[in-house]
Amino acid sequence: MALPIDKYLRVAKMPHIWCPGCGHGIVTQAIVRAIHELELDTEKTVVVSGIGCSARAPGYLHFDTLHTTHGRAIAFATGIKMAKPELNVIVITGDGDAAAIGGNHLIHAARRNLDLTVICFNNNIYGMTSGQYSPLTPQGSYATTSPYGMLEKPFDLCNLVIGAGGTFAARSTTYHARQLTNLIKEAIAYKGFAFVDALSQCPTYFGRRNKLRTPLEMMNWFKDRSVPVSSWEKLSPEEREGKFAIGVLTKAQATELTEVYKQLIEQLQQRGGE
Amino acid sequence: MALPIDKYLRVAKMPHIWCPGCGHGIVTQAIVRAIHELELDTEKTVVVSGIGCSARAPGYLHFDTLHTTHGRAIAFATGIKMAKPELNVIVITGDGDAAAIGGNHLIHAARRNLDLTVICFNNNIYGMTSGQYSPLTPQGSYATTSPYGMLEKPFDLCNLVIGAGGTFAARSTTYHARQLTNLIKEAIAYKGFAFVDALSQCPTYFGRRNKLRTPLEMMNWFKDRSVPVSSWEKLSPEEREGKFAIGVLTKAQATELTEVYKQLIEQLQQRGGE
Amino acid sequence: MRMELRLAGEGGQGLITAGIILAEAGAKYTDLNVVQTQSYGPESRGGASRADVIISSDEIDYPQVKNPDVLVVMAQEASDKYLQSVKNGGTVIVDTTYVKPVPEAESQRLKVIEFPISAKARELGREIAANIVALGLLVETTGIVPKDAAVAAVLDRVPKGTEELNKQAFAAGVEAAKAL
Amino acid sequence: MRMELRLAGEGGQGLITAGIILAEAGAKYTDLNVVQTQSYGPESRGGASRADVIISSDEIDYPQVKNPDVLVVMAQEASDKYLQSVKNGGTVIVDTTYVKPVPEAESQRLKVIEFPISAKARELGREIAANIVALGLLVETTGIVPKDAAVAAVLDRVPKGTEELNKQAFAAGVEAAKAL
Amino acid sequence: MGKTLQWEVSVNSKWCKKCGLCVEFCPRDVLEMNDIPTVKDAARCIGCLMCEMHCPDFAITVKRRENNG
Amino acid sequence: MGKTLQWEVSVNSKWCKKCGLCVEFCPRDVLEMNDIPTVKDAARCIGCLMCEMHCPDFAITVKRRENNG
Amino acid sequence: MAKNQARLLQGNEAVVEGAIAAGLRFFAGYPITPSTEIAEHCAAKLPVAGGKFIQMEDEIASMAAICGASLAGLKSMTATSGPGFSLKQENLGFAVKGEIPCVVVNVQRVGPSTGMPTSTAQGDVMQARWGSHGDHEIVALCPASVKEAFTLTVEAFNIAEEYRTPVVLLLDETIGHLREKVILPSKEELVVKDREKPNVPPEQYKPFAMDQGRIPGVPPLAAYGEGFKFHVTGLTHGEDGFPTGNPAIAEKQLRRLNEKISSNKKALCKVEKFFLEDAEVVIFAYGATARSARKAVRDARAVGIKAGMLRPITIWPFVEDALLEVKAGRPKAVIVPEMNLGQLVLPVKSVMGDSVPVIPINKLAGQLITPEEILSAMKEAV
Amino acid sequence: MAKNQARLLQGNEAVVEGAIAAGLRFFAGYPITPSTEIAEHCAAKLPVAGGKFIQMEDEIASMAAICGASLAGLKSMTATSGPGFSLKQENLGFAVKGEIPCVVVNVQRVGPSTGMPTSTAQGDVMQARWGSHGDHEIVALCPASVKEAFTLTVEAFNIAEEYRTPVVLLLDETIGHLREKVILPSKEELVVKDREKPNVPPEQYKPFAMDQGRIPGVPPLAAYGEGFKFHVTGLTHGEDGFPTGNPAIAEKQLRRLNEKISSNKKALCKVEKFFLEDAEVVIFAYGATARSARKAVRDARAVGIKAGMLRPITIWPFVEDALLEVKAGRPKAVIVPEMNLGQLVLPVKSVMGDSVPVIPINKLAGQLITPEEILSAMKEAV
Ligand SMILES: Cc1ncc(C[n+]2csc(CCOP(=O)(O)OP(=O)(O)O)c2C)c(N)n1
Ligand SMILES: Cc1ncc(C[n+]2csc(CCOP(=O)(O)OP(=O)(O)O)c2C)c(N)n1
Ligand code: SF4
Ligand code: SF4
Ligand code: SF4
Ligand code: SF4
Ligand code: SF4
Ligand code: SF4
Ligand SMILES: [Mg+2]
Ligand SMILES: [Mg+2]
Repeated sequence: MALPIDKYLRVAKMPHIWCPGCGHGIVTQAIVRAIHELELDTEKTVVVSGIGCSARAPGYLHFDTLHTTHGRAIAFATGIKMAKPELNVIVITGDGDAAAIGGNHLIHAARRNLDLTVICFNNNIYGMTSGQYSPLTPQGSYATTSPYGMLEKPFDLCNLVIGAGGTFAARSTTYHARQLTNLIKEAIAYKGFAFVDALSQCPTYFGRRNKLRTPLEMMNWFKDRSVPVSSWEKLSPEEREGKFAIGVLTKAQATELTEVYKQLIEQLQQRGGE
Repeated sequence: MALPIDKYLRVAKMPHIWCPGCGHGIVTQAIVRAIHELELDTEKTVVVSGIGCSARAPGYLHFDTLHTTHGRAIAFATGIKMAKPELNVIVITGDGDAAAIGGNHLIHAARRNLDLTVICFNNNIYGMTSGQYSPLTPQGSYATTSPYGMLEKPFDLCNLVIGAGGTFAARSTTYHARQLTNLIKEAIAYKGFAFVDALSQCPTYFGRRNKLRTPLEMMNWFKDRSVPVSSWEKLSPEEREGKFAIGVLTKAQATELTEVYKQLIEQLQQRGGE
Repeated sequence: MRMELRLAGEGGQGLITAGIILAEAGAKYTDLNVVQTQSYGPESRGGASRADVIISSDEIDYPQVKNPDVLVVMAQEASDKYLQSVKNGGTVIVDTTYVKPVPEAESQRLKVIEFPISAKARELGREIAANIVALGLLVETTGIVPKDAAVAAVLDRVPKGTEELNKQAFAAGVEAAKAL
Repeated sequence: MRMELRLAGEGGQGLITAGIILAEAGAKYTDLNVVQTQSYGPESRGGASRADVIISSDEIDYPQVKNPDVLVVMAQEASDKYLQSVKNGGTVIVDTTYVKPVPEAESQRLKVIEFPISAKARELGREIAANIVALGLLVETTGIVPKDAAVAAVLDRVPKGTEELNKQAFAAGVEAAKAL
Repeated sequence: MGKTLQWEVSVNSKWCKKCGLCVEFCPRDVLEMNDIPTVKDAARCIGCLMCEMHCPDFAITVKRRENNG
Repeated sequence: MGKTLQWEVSVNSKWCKKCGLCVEFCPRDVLEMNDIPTVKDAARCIGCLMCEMHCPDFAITVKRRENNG
Repeated sequence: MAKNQARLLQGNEAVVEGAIAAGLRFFAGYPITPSTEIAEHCAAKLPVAGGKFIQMEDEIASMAAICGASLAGLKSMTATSGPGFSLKQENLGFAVKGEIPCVVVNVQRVGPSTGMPTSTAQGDVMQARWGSHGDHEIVALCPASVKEAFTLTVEAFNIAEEYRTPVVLLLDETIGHLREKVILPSKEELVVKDREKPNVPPEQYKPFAMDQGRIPGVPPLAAYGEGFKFHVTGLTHGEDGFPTGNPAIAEKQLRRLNEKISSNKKALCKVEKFFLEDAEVVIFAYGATARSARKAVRDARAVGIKAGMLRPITIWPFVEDALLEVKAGRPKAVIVPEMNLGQLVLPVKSVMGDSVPVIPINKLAGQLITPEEILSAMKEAV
Repeated sequence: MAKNQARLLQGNEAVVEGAIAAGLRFFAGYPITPSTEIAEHCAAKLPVAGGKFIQMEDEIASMAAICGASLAGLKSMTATSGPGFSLKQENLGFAVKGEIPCVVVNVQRVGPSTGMPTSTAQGDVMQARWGSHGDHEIVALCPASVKEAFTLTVEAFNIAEEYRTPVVLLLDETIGHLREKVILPSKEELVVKDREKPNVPPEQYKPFAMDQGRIPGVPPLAAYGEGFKFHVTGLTHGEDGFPTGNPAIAEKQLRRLNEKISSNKKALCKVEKFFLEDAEVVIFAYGATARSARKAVRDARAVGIKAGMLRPITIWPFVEDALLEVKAGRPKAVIVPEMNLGQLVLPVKSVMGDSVPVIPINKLAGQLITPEEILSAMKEAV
């Protein structure tokens, strides 16, 4: 199904600012395609982001859009969703935005089970500020602030969300654009907090420093290391080394916060009415 | 073994400000006893806290002590430990301090595997500010800001730490004072980031509002709901409902950050020396 | 007319509530102006407890009590701390259940009313009502608000199911004052 | 003496590096004062790229270039944007690999040097050395720093293993300038 | 006129950043990279959208041709 | 003098906040709550430290008696 | 017994009553002494009014959430004290930049840092003005009574909505915790203002237009979900809301952002004048300190000193014009009692110039300045 | 070819070189344009010098970590820009209150909010002074060249250590990103100061003594792990460092905290005087703007205008005395060019009073004010 680009993009703002071969465009397209295939009402859909290369996506998307402060997109989105639960609220964030400065908002939104869809454009690096390490930079990798190789361990973002109590977490990559689109669809359709870890390549700052010379090489790196969830579960810890699972990592039923709140208000107003 | 109180407490500052029957004193004693039994050098041990009733503990402890800003104890402690890796750095925090405002520092310290021992005085409530709900307040419980019952889901703090990549997490309660002491010993001795979720009663604000009328009732509530890890693993999800595991929930080997850093410096200085 | 009152004791004795009830009685049932303030612990919880009330026919600019006309003390520490602050000729109401008799020097310059307030409340069923006994004493002694205003204010505030107890407690305080 | 130079093109062409090398040649190997500035994208990454250098025998107070004496352009957009800013009588060095010939009007008031800089670098082995070809052209044309200073500065900066390539690139630029 | 073409692949040259990913991801070798990607063998196209979905710049689109037969 | 007492339990009345937890946690019913907890039957004490470890106020201590026999 | 119309209300509670009366429907906060009662009352009352309360994970998130809710169309508020106010500064700046109506309450306690959480202070007055990075104007109001805590909260919402700006309500602990007899204005007496909505079709809507709106420089604001599909960013942007690197456009927008406040000082700057007409010594006081000052003025008049008080109700923008009037009266001195180290002395001095001496009275440690202290300063000054 | 002693150094790089020369051994930061190069250079160079670099999860944590490291005895620094500087305010206040020596660099970009990240500004000058809640003094220095970025960083560490206080180094993007030829002072030429250590046994050590230390009001500071077992808190505390609710003690401590800076203005306030002696029109300019001003002064002199410049090198505490000297010279005007809306105009005006006109030149949108603009203002003024 070809995408009716004019319907979803602010074409006057295109071409976008991303570098040639940057994965962020692929993830953005996956989101747009997911919205299209789900036939969401474009007037009832809000896209919120923080700061970063990733966070520039909403500027090109023809919805109500909000480009907030670094790390805080989920907190702004919380206000929007609480205020108008009928809106579809999609958060676009980066690995630095979501997991470094914004980590606390991420885990709290997961805990609260507020009906937000959070898509992390995870390129393992701070792209916008030219290539410092992020909490997703693999140990040993080079970045401008890890000139001797990254010393710290990275997060597994889906594990983090699940550890926080999140009930929907999924992962895919720009290599798996179709799967990624499907996961984003599933995440948006999910009633509750839904997190998608979308691995994306930053050829300019991650690739160049880490001997992944082209966008394609980086995407092949994703392909080589990804394992479908079904197979993942059968792997031993040693076999998992250097690999990651893609697909839906967790999905469960849970009461959603705006629903609970709605019930409370109804109860109180009935009580008041008596 | 009776505790040489004068050695570890700033007796001139006693009695402490905590309410009668407050669990924080029991956890504090467990820490002191653990330090005593481990024979830590009191001149090489630093205790750091944020803000809260819990955070007042360091003021009574005769070590180098630092009472920081709300939620930030772990970040201050990170600076201390990085600067002087030879110090034992113990962080005392509350459920609000560690998991509400301070959640991000908690998960990042766990991820980095910096050799800190973090003990959360978890009373499911904001004690110091008189009883607002915290991210650990059980769903349905009453607090001054949940007058109709807590609507949100709480964290499981050990799961959160594990989800963030933490390699040592343990839980006990004031009811299980001896076990708690042992777990704290194990946590301090662990080389790496170690987290202890210490359930503590706040009779004044949590108990009173939630029909747990005495400290003892609250401690019995802990007893009734706690399940040793070994048994926990055999329980079905339904059986786990309303219960929690106590004991060491995870313990693994992992490289510690100050160690890695030390090696880097040595390498670089050798290189420089060539 | 401007009267400054202070109720002091320990956290849990309900003196803040008593102060608020007194202030509400003044606010809702009289034409007088009223302000009420209180002391707080280190962040906000626990420890010593103090409620101040000013009731005045004029506008109340400066809202704090420095030298009360009337002091109620229900704990020794509170007595030690605040007795001196009472105006010459002022009144002090002492809960002898917890507070030692007022020192000679002070009792000469003050009107001292001593009564086992907490013990009385215990006798009535629950010590928690001691604050209302104290209120009865205070209202009867000072006449600062009409008694029925005070009772109405008590009933506005106290938890459902405790109305009777509190009425009795108030009455006991009034009785005690009359008996002195 | 004060000379203002601007090198402009696209991110990835190495013009910032060329600017820095030129500035370093001036700083480390002459007695002149030097400042170097550059333009940045929206936060700091990507897009158009521009490096400015001022080399002067006097103190350099105001550090920005408004009307350069010399402009090197290696992308059409850069040419469109900056040509007008060059001082009357100034020099413009154009990489004809990517930039259209200078419009008639401008070429009358300026000294125009046109050369397929990037193509030349490609010929030498790697287009990435185009910035150094440009530098050779610039240094030979302007004489702003001694050639051996420039070469030394190039060797200080470029990655190990690329020294030969870069020397050749510089020489090619110098040749090209001489040939004009 | 021989075989009817099913799919129309078009590249928006204003948006294309010439990364070449579309060419790489095409399983049928339909595209080739010139200054921008161009269709070298339209007939082989199976409309799989691999090119479109991997384009970071919304610059390549694959549409089913109107049947003008 | 009959049985030698093994354990000495003492309460610091300046620190004790009278919560009663020591009394509740003693498995041997050694203590009783008066104004502050007091030892009612020292002989039963087994030095298990349950009282001490559950005291929130560092107010009760259990020490092994010096053997003065 | 027959009740009158009056209630005994705490300052913090009055803020909540005022807010709900003004239309508050979303509150996000994080507890902190001495502001916590505001959150607590909102938690109890907002859902009853059909509104929402949420306790966020910290103050940063609270500030963010109210911005989000406001853009979705609800009147929104948060409340905090010094440490939390410091944390909110980045997102407060976002609200300024995004021109997002909202109210931020700061109940001041002794600082710096954790300070004395339950003790009164006025130490965040300059922070309210300058706490966030970059040039921005702020509106800040300061009540001196419980009744005013109510009315100024309503006013704060009105200004926020009319000027598309965050408004800071600066209480001190004394006023926040004070319980006072008040008769609240009835619904009919209240003026409640709502933000101006665009009256153009979405394609024509410019959320940051230079020249549209009832008040010059204040463009109408659509809400998310109404079909306008507009963009809001903290980056410097043009009229359409999209980032611009064009210095001329940027300069214009940044100036509009500041001037929509600074050029409306007449409407925004409210003061109380108390015995000012013939005053030879003028006290410039605000918040709880003004209550001591009022008493001191009465006492001074009683002993024959021609005292008066100028009370800024609006703290920012600064009440320069009213002070110029005072200056014109050539008083012997202006006394500025503050529970800080003299934060408003600087702007007062810069108005008074060389001609009128400005005398500060300062206390830092949580004690209300007394009428006696002010009176004795007056006696010295005349 | 023979090299001379000079280097081409970027402003941000010079800060790192200066810091390491001054003894920096711990840096915690979070990347933000236009300060990021400071973190990057620290990451590369600190471990080589045996020091530590850590990139924290945010700016709040960075500020916290440097406080911790400083208490453990290492000279510590962080660097950021506007949004991050806003986030640091709470913990910056903690550093003030805990009297923890450290250096905080803010490389200013256009605000408010995200603003224009790569464009130059001087919009955080007042925030540096007033950004944290509660009364506190701050020392802030502002370099106008790459060389000064080096020397003032050394100076910042020296002041931090001597006065037990955080010091803010305020660069603008222009200076931060400028590469300039510099000859750095040799190790021998540098004066490096270390904090005073207690010379009493631990039992007698009072970490917040009223009356101890080489500089009155600045108590010596032990380090964690040295056996002093001392307590540091953000609560208002007594000499022993433990919280106090006693207003008299609190008042004394809070005053000491402020006065240790405000009463040492003579030592702290540095200025550059440029052609001031006979100046009829004086420019008051700092940072990159001062470079345009210097050019403007030269150009003005060339056309016969008696121009001069007073450049505050120390921004806070404010250089009142130097301005009073200027005032005494009765210039026709003081011109204050700033890349903000006129933030230092207020304090300049309050010194100049009614007698000397103060003329601001302001730009908000990231363009350096040009010498021509200043020159034409001078021409108008004389
Ligand atoms: C408070 C604050 N701190 C720091 C920054 C600077 N900053 C902008 S984007 C960014 C990192 C972006 O990384 P990521 O979220 O991974 O997005 P990417 O650019 O890689 O898509 C940083 C640190 C900022 N704008 N605000
Ligand atoms: C930045 C900031 N926000 C809020 C507060 C107010 N505050 C002090 S303690 C506290 C909560 C303490 O709860 P917890 O950490 O669970 O400790 P407890 O008192 O229950 O032991 C809060 C919200 C503060 N001091 N600083
Ligand atoms: S810097 Fe990296 S993340 Fe940013 S646009 Fe370029 S490739 Fe993408
Ligand atoms: S309020 Fe609760 S947590 Fe705080 S001291 Fe009292 S019982 Fe303990
Ligand atoms: S649709 Fe498929 S087959 Fe056709 S060009 Fe694209 S990738 Fe190739
Ligand atoms: S993938 Fe897109 S941007 Fe890349 S070459 Fe193909 S059409 Fe152009
Ligand atoms: S030590 Fe054990 S047996 Fe002895 S009194 Fe304490 S709890 Fe009882
Ligand atoms: S447990 Fe401690 S505080 Fe409680 S009664 Fe026993 S001795 Fe006293
Ligand atoms: Mg990233
Ligand atoms: Mg708690």
